[in-house]
Amino acid sequence: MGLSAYLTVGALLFLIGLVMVAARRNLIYVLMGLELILNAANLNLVAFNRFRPGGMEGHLDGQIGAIFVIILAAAEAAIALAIVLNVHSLFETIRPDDIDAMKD
Amino acid sequence: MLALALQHGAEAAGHAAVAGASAAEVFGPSTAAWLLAVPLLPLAAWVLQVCFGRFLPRQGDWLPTGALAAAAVIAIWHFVKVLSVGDPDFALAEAIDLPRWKFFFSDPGLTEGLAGFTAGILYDNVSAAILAMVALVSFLIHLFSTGYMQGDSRYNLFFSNLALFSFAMLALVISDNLLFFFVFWEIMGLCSYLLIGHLAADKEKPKMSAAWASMKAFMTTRIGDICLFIGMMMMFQAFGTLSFSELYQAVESHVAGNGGEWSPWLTGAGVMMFLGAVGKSAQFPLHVWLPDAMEGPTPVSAMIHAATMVSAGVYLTARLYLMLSPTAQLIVAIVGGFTAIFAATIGITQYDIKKVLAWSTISQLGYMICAIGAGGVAAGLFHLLTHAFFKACLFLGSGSVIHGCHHEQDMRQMGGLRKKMPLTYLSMLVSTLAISGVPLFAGYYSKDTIIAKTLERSMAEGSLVWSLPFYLLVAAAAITAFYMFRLIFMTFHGKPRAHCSEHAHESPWNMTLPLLVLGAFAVLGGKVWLLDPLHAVSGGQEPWFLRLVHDPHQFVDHAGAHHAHVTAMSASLAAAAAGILFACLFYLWKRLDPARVAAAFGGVYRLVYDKYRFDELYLATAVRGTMILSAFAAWVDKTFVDGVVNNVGRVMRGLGDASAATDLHVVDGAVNFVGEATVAAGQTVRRFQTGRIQQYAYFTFAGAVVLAAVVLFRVI
Amino acid sequence: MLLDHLLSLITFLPIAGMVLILLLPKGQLNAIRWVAAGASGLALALCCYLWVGPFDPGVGGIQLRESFEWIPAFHINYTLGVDGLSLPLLFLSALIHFIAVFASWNITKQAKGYFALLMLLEVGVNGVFLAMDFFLFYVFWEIMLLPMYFLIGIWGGKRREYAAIKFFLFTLAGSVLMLVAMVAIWLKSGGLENGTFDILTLQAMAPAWGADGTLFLGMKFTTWIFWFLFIGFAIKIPVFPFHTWLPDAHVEAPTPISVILAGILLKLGAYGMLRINFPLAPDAFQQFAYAIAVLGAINIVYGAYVAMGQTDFKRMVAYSSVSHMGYFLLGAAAWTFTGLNGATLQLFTHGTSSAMLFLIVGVVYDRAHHRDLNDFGGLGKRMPYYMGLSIIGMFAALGLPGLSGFISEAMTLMGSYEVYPVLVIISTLGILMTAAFLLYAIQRIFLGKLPEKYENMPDISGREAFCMVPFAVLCILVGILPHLVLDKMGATMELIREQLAVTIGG
Amino acid sequence: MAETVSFFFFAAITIGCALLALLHRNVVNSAFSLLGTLLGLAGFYVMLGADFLAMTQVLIYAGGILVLIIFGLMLTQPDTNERRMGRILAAVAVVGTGALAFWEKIGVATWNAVEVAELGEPGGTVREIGLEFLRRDSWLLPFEFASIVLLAGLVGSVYIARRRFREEEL
Repeated sequence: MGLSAYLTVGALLFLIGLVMVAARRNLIYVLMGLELILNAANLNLVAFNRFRPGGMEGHLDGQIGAIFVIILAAAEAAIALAIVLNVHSLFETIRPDDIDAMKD
Repeated sequence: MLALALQHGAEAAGHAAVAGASAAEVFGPSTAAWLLAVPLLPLAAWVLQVCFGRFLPRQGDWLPTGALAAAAVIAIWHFVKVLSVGDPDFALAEAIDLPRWKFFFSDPGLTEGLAGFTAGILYDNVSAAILAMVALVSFLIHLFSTGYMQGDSRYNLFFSNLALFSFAMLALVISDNLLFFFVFWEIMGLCSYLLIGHLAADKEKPKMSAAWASMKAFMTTRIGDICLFIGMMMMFQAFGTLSFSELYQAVESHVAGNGGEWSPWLTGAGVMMFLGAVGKSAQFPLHVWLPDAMEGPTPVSAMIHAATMVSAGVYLTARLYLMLSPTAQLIVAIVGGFTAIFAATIGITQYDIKKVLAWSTISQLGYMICAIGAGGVAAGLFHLLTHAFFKACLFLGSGSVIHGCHHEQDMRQMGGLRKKMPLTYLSMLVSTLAISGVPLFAGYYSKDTIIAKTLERSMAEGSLVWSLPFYLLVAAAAITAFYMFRLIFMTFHGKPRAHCSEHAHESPWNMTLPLLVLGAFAVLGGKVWLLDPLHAVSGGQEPWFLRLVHDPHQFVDHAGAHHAHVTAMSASLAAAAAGILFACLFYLWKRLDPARVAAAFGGVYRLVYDKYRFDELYLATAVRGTMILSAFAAWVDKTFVDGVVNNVGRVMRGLGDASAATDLHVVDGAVNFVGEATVAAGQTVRRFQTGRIQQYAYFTFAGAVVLAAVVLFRVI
Repeated sequence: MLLDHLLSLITFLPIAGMVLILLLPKGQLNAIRWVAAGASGLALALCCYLWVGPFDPGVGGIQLRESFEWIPAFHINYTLGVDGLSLPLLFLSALIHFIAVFASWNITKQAKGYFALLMLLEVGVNGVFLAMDFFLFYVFWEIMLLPMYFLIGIWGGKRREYAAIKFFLFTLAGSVLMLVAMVAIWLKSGGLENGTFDILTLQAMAPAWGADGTLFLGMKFTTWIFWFLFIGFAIKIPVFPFHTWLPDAHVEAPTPISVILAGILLKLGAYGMLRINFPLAPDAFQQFAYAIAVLGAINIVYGAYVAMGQTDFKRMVAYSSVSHMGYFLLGAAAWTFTGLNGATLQLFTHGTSSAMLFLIVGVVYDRAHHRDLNDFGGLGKRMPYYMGLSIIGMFAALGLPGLSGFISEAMTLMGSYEVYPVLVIISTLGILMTAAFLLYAIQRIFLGKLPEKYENMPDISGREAFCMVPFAVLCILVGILPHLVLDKMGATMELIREQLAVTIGG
Repeated sequence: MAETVSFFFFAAITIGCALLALLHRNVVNSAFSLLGTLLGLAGFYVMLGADFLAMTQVLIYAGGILVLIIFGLMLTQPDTNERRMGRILAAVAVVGTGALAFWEKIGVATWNAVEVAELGEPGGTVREIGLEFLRRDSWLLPFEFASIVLLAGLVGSVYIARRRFREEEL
């Protein structure tokens, strides 16, 4: 299977993640959507690294980039969930539509 | 006068070289330092007095007085040296090297425009005489003030301002260029402002009228000053220099290069500069400030009227003479002559002793200005000198009277002071005789010469308008004699008419001594000059000053001059006699009743008594006009942005907001519109700010789509 | 070492002060004040050293240049330099900021933020005067804008928000125009390939641009950038009709901020004109010089008349600034040696005298809590020292000879007379009106009867005197010995005039 | 052949589980579906020669992040039964249209432009990645920064999530 196959999978994952962020009425879903988006990007990175012209020996920049994405995703997830907890304690809800204190 | 050397050409140049040799022997290399010390001593006294005056014993009044005494000694000492040279063409700058001050840039390489300007010392016969006079009179006024100002709440500041005043005048006299002249001229304006307004800041009972008077004095003279400045700019632009001697040369060669014709702009420049003198010397139509300046303490009046401020105007006119075209000279002469008689008529009607003297000063200054306009530069300056002595004497005398009468200034309340204040009476009488032009007194010689000069000029010109000054001055001479003797009779003769004059007392020595010294000069200053060590100057037919200073132009030959002199002498003698006679009839012998005469004239009398209502006229036009205009400008600024901003504001409002708000606030309209537009745009954009992050996600995605479209389809 | 980076030190020393202030705890009011005073004082000391030491007045061009690459991709360099045009203004800036710290001594509301912003402001101002790279110039220009907005908007008077917004919008509009012109010039000079922001290089290139044909709407490239830059700087000066922000900003700003605003911020616009606007569009300058001179005359006369009509002391002084800055325009538009020197000196002298006037207003405002001229009177009796200092300041402002204002005004007018005689004669009306409204103010404040409510008004304190005396000394010193300042700038003015070889008028 | 089979297998798991996560009405179920997606991705990584990454994926995502999410669910007690198919379909329509608009372009850009190189058999990457991270002229600095970021994230999340209003309770 060639590069494009992996990219297609990545694109689909990305779109699903996007829809999840945009459509579900729960902050937790938003977070999960974000994770999907990040993973889609990771898949692309790793795939590009694999199908690098000239082979991947000694050139792991794509993978290392992916590792950094995972690291950041971990940090982000931790903070985001902390925020969700905070929001919950403040607003008694985690439906993004109801949290519009910034509107005015 | 330096100008002479230029006028007389090569012959005079040789003459000056001979004279210069002897002058170089008389004046050593330290002369410049001595001369600079004359103004700088009062300046130093001023600085010390301002900083430490209140901590010194007697509030430091001895400091400026002492400085002025030293300055007077130096100035007189050098004047004596000048007399010993006795050369009418004497100019110190030609005799010895004098330091020059490169004022704006110290780099000698820069000479473009004002960068090339240098200032130096001008010390010739005229400035020597006037410097000595100013220093001496200023010293005497300081001395007088130590008595008169006792008990004033701002005693120390009074003396410091007085010292600064003296400094400015002394420095002005020895300035060799228009710019420095202007600088000291303006500093005098400041001093007059501070001193006339002295009582306005009084700690016990501030006098608001003094505040108005000081502001009026400053603003009125400043109108003249600005004209002087404009004239100065015109000269500088045309000739690239501001030094008097270089300007004389430049003007002369310009006129010569123009075929002897004076360009109209040169006339204009001359008149503009003369307007400066009109302001400072209180000539018509800028005379209104001087009578009000009487709000200041009496020594200040003496200072302004005799030694400093107003003399500066005459001195300026004399220095300008060689830059004045014949037309400008005529204007000068007419202004002076008109002022002389105009002010004299007002003097008849006033009752305030100081106001009478003030109008008399304006009138006498008119004489000087008129003389200079008519070509009698020496005569005008001579009168300036003699007038300084007797007018200072009169003012200080009036101060002494006021002091003796417990600050009563109305002559109707006085009378019979002759016995109670004999020294004051004596000195004032002598000065009155001098100002009236009674023979053998100083004023006679100078006034006589002035009238002769105007007659000479009218003979030479032969036109009707040039004969006006002569008649005006003769008439003014009669009126002068009348109102001055009216003053003497009302004040010192008869019986005391009020409580204050019954209890009058003679003033202490430090007030009477200056009076006596000045009175002595009023007697001796004309023909005899006891202080003159050389008989060459004091002897001879002519008064000493006319032998020392010559007129730049002679308009008639010797016989004509003699004829003019005899005519003028008889006319002025007759005028003076008539004036004194009528004064006696009215006020001494009481054969005529002034009240009935006044009633007979009715409206005219009231018009003159109200000073021809010029104050009211100016108040209604210039002052009120300015106030209305400025209020209007402020209103315009608040409600309209003129020109560009106005239109920009309209356009923007038209675009953004169809419902035009009120026509007011258009100025801020433009600005506020920007604000409103921002708010309106914000209100629109605000709809997108739902606070719902998921919508934001859609927007983000939409943006990404647009961006991708741009990139992929190469929209741009 | 010190010499190599003297200019950078002068520029960024206040930043060090700012950081220190931010590190200090909120309550340490005195420490905060003294750190601010120390940082600005050190900058002032360095400026003094620069003035007497390494600066060579004989050299007209840029001195003590520091330059290294900053953003090479866009050919942006960090270039600082000083010459006779910027030195007096730099000194003035350092002095005024130093004094402003002491004038701010009584500010206790959020003092930490206040002094930090003050320090940041000084960085911006000093940087503008020293930047020799257009981009850097612009950056400093913007740095200066923001603290000013907050200083007016937070520590101002009743209508502070309105004034701050107005100030901000006006100056922002100017900045935007300047930005557009800057980018256009950069593209003209070669853009990404070999463009430059170096002001001196641009000045050398500028004359060639004048040959270009019509760019847009019938106006040439140089005409466009000239007017863009001119309006950008004119707003700051402020030139009629862009002046309406000034009185509002002044009236609402706290005293030290007014002092800085009048004393130095207005000069930035003028400096920008001489440094960038005129040299980068010489042919347009030549073409429109008369228009600028007319604006100058309008500023002088109109400003003075409007000032006369004010009853608010501070507003009156603000309009007098409008009037005085007109002299600069007039002198600069004449472009004669005398006029140019006079115009630049006018910046310096107006900086001292207007700073003093605003301090004077501040003193009386602190005591009476209002500024209505008609409500005062007789204060001379209670406050003799204050009256003395006020008289020096006011007479310096009205151009009394012997004080600094006269020298610059006389030079400006005499230098301009040969080019614009009629305008100069009209402008002299402004001198008269200036005298009128200042004397009228003196009369209404100090003379006459003292109202009873002011019976116990104390005379100026030592701190207030300390703030005013340096300016008074400068007013007198420059008035008597103008060559102290003029010598420093003569050579530069000569060079600027020669480089921009335009003849105006005749 | 085996590669193709495993590719489609993992693709099915990944996409299927992702769709399930998207569409399922129960949050907990969605979270567990996400686990499937993440594991499928780990499979892809193995196929692409990134063994270390695959391991990390399992450890951190499946083991760490997912647990975090589930903890979050438990602590916030969201309404677990919520689904608006209309919303989701609308979102799919919007996003899908947007994506399809560029499908051709993207396809041309990717499917044709990249030539599949002659790929060697991938070796183990663990050692290599370890060296890359610790070589001074390579990824050392970003690595250290990453650890700081993690630390900051740790401290930050603890701070944010700490219990509020303790004073009031006391």
